[in-house]
Amino acid sequence: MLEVEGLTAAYGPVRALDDVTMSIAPGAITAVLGANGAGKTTLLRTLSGLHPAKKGRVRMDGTNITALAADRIARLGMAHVPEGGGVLTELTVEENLRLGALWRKDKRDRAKAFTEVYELFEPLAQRQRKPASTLSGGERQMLAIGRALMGRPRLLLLDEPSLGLAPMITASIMRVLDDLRAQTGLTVLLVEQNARSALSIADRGLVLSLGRVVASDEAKTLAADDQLRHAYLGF
Amino acid sequence: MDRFLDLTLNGISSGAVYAALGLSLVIIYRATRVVNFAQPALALVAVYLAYAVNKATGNYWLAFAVALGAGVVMGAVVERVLIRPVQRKSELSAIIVTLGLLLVLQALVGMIWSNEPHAFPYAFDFRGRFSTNDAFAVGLVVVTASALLLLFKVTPIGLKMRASAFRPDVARLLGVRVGLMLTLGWALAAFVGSIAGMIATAPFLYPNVLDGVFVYALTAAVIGGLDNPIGTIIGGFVLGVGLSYVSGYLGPELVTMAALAILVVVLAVRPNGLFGTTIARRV
Amino acid sequence: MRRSIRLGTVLAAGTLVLAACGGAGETGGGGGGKPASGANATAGVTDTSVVIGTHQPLTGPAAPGYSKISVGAKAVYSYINDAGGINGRKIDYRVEDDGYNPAKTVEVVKKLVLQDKVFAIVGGLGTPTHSKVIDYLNTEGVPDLLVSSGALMWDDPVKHPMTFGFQVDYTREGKIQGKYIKDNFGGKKVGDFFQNDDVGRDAQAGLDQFIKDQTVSRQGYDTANTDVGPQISALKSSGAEVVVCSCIPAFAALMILTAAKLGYHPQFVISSIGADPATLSGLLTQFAKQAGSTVDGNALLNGIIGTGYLPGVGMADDPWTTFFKKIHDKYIPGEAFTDTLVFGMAQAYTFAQALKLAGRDLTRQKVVDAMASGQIAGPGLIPFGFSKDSHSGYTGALVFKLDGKGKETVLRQPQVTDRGTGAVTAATGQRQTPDQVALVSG
Amino acid sequence: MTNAEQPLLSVAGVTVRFGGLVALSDVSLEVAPRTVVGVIGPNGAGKTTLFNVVCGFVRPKQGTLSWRGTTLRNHRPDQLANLGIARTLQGLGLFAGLSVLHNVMAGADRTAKSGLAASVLGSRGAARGERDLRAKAMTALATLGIADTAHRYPGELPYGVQKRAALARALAAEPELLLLDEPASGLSEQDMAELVTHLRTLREDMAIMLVEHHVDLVMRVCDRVVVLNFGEVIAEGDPAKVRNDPLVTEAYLGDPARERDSA
Amino acid sequence: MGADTVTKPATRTTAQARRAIPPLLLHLGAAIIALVLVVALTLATDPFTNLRIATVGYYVLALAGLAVLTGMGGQISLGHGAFLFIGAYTVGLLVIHAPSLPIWADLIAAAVAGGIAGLLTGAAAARLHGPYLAGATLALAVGLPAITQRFPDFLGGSNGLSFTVNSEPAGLAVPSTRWQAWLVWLTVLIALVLLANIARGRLGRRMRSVRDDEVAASLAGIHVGRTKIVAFLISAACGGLAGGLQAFLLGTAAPGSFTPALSLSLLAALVLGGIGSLWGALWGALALVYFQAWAEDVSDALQLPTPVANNLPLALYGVILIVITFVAPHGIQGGLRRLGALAHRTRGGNR
Repeated sequence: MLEVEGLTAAYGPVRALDDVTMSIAPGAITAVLGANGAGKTTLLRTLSGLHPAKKGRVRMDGTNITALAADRIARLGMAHVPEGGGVLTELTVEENLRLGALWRKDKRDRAKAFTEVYELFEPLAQRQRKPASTLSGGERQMLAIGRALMGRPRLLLLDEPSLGLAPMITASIMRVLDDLRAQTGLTVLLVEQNARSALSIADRGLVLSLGRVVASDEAKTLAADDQLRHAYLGF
Repeated sequence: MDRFLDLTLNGISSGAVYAALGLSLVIIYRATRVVNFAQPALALVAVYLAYAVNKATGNYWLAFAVALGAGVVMGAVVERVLIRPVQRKSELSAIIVTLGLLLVLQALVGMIWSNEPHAFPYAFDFRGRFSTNDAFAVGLVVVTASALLLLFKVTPIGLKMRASAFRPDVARLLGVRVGLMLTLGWALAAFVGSIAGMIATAPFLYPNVLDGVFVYALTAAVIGGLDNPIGTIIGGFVLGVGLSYVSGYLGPELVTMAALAILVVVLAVRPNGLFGTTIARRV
Repeated sequence: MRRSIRLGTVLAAGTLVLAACGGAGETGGGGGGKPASGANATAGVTDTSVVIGTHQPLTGPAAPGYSKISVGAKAVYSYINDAGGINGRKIDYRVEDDGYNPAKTVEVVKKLVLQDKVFAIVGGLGTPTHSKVIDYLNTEGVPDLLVSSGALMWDDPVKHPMTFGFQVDYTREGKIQGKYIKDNFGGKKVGDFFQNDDVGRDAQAGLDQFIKDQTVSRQGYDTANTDVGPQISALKSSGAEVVVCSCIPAFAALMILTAAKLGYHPQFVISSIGADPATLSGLLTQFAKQAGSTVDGNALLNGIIGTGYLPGVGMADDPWTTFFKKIHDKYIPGEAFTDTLVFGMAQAYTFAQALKLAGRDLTRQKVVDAMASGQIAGPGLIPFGFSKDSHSGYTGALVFKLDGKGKETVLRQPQVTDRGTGAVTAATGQRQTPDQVALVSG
Repeated sequence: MTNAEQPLLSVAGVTVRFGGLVALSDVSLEVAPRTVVGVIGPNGAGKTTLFNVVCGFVRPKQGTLSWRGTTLRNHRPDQLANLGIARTLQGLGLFAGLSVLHNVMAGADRTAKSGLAASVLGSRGAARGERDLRAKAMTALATLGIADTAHRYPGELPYGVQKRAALARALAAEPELLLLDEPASGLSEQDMAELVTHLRTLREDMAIMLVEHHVDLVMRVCDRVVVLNFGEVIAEGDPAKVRNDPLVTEAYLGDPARERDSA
Repeated sequence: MGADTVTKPATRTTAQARRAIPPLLLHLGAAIIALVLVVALTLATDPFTNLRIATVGYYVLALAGLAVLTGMGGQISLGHGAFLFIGAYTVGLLVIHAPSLPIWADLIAAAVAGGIAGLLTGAAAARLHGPYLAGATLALAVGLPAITQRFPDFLGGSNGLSFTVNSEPAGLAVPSTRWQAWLVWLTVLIALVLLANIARGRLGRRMRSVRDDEVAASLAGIHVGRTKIVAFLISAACGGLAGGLQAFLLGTAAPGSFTPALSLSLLAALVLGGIGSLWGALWGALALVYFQAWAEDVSDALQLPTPVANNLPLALYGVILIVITFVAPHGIQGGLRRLGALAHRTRGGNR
């Protein structure tokens, strides 16, 4: 699905990603873990084309997407939900969702996508016309994910979906992801601070530290590795 | 009472111009966070083209169409060629580029058509307290503004433009070609600017004709809140009527000072304009 | 270390105090007053040429309306130079753009005097601008001839011996307008629409001598504000039947249009600076052709009364108009033939006359003496006031009526008066034709 | 409080709302001189808001703040800095247009002895004042081992070094209370170890309050730990006590029920 | 600077020695050298060039003031001309109504008047950001000069004031433009010494901190609002003094000289010169004075049709502004610095 080779990215002289190599199998959920500043967000931003890669290569389904613009990559089927969700608070819930599927031609399918998302995230259905600014944190996160799903992505990048959410809500979001993966074969790359909760639904985990991959393994193996958790995950 | 009515009507028609040009500034500001000082010059070029077409063909509406078309093209070209490369550098860079463009375009117009005034026609009969032409100007501005707001509000392209303006990065992630939307924003703005120029310029056309209008339009936009189109339109009309009263009751020499005073009072109470959104800084 | 800081401070302060020995506003020691004539008496003059300069608003807010004056002047100088020049000297005319910015005026005039070493400044334009250089030119002993402004201050031979006016001053013109109105529209309500600077104030002083009791409303306009709606509507509601306009062409046109807009049709009386029929009709007649409007621009001009002191383009039979038209057709056929062009041409021609009178053995004093000799008749309809004791330009005006086709009919023959409370009388003396003046054999 | 000494800072019953969102709810805590207090909690728990309240960027809806027993009202950030509270920012907040040295000198500004007028006149006193500030700044930089970067600009330096420069700037203000917002984020293992050493030295001279994700670091250096979740203090005490609090584990590790599910 | 440095032990490096010198002495030394250069230059050139040199002088001061506000303080002002207006009228009115005051007192009054106006503007503007500040200051530039129309008797209406300033000491026999150039530059250099002290000292650092990060600055104990107001005050005082010098030099104060176009061209010239340093003000002032003259000469020489010739200088200036923004975003001074760094590096490489 996604192959990353020697990816390096920097902010000015500060190297944020250092020679990252990884691959993601279709239909898998991969958790990206690491302390604040480890480069998790930069990894997602570089993959989705928001941040330029300095070196290295990214392929999605065999297509080299390294130098493509973010909107092109999005239209190729990669959806990136940025940290905090990136909900446009000036727009209504429905407008936000509409925005997620605007590039898709098939109108009927778009209508279907609306129904599906509203089914998936019930609270959104009740507030279609409300400005997104009136939503609670959890609802915003739902909206952000729902909006990403409107484009029927093949690969979903999620940046800290649990940020500021109660564990219950986080859990329900995780459950939705798990179901989606099972139903549609959606591939997910999940950045999480909350390591244990992420590893609990992930198939694989990837640990970043100072922009480098320091561990990559089955989720269960990682979860069991106390030393690793201690060193990189802070608990 | 009669006089009051006269002044009010007079103010409404000048307010329409401030509102339209102010709106064009706001569209650009919203899209690219640049105050476009070249906006009056773009409108000026469009109007001079209309002047030339009208003179050659005698067809006012063809001239009008040419002005609008020229506006769209110029807006798009300026965004692509001049603004995009410097926009990220600094706030000042973009300001200086638009100032430079203002000088170049005004000079260019003077070179081609000389600095002498030319008669420039009204669209309709201008006679009457609130003439057909006044009604046309005010109506055109209101219709254009409504159409624009509708465009922003309900059409997919408007949705994309709004998204690109509010959160360009997020818009990109949702497959929106943000660059294209910004260009489109400039083109639309210059389109509205051309409309403002067409109604502001008559009866006389000369290179500095829009300078004063621009200052009031910017004032209107600042009063209304630079990222709020509706606020700006309200600001434009309020300013037009207010300044008309000042000119009529207190004297025309006080108009510029009155504009300053209004601005100071508004900004003292609301630093982001009457209808502007306060962006809280994250610590 | 501390001592050296103090030393530095003391030094700086000392130098400043040195600069401070006199009050800044007191004229003394090095200050103005004494003309430096003699030293530079023939600056800018060679055997074959004479360099003169002027400052004009070629760009900026005042350019519309004025940027063509120097074009007309240039055409006349070309005509003269092609005919061999004056007393064997060709005239090298340097035009500097001051953008109507007084600070810039000072700079460009000093450039003309110090760097280009002009012999004289001719036709410097504008009251706010030229008033800033008049002292300098007189101190330096540079002839400052035919200032393009109707302000009163150019006529002060004692304080400003090198300066001569050109236009009829606003007060004289106001008196002539006032008298005409009193004689012909006695008892009618008069409104006054004026530029809110010395143009308006000086004119009012003249008007008030005759029609103060008739005046019902005074509305000033500001050149920075082209929206004159509030002012015209005030005149309308005051019931004024006659409106005097002491204004420049653009605002005369705005006034006419705005009045038409409001359905207000008083008798307009426009002073010479604004009553340029060619410019006005150039601005107004276009309205005949435009979409949506049935207004005939010519009709708007019809019946407007103006005052003037130069043969206008509307007086096609005038020998001077014919003469200038010939020069126009030869040298600047691309330009519209307007009173603005004629203004520049007449001014240039008048200067050339003074130059010729000054003789082959040219000095600055000689040209000043020639100006004051009383022998300059010029193309104007009115005699100049130039003499030893007066440096005022045209001393009066005639009153004419526009017929809307760009033609002027004289309503009252040339009148002259003074700038005080003297009577308005008919002008006397014979006006010369171009052939009689025969400046050059062209 | 067992500590007999008067607390430097006390926060009592502070509540903050942003629109409908409750960011802090009835939070109380105290910081005694020369102690290290750690504030932990999941992302969005209100830690930074707490700091913002202390610094005066956010005005609480309810509750009071006192410094050495004096209640503070309507205080501005700069006033607090002048009382002796220094703070680092989560996102560095270095002045990009100033060299590292001048960044730190700006931090020391409040300690300057010469007046601003003197600096305009460029007098000898101003020169001496600048020299003092420079010396202070250099000391702060040297303490953190980055004196060699004094004349570089922040943008040219690695993240870890910038982080130290920001800390040096806070130290140069000679604070009595140092607020550190995520001091360990983005630091390498080695950097972090050094940070622990620095913090231990610093607490000899001042009180420290830190917000940190890296719980392990918090446990290593703090005397007391306050745990926030959803704007509320859910646990407080010495590190050992907090570590074993089930509420804390839940907050950090998510729903224990889910935990069991996946295990 | 001599006496003091000589007594220092010879082992100290020059850098260390320089650091020990109080800023005043250092800047005063530089100013004295600059003044000597200016005097030499005026002696070597004709009276009109002397006038141009003096003109450059007051523009340098105006731009330096703007550099403090916009470059150092990060506040964009499109209304700096308003402060020049105030300064020019202060000098004009004092020369006319208080003729016995010496010129230096008039100039101090101009600076004070400008400063007070700046204080008020700054207090009103401290809460405004970016384009709102730009809009408000532009309105100031448009609105303030209109006050002359309201008080035509006192302020001369649109004609403004004209006056002759007497400043030359009785015994001094130099051409007046030369004397004027000296006095202008002496004043400018004194002001620049103070500005350089500010730029190098605590106050400058405070302003830059506020410019770069208001939050971090307030955490360092710096009062953000007050610092912004002080920046406005200093900047406006310089503007007032520059306007006063213009009035002194040209003997005029008229609203037509202080149009918004002036304010905009000041900002443009500063960006052209390089906004970050006081040197930028010098390059900007030179560009402002000499570029236009050059462009006019070019258009005269080209024998173009009148409308083209009239407008060519404006067009060229506009093109230069755009080109500079593209190729040298940090202005001339930034470009020079980059060249200097490059030369340094090449030299280092050769060694």
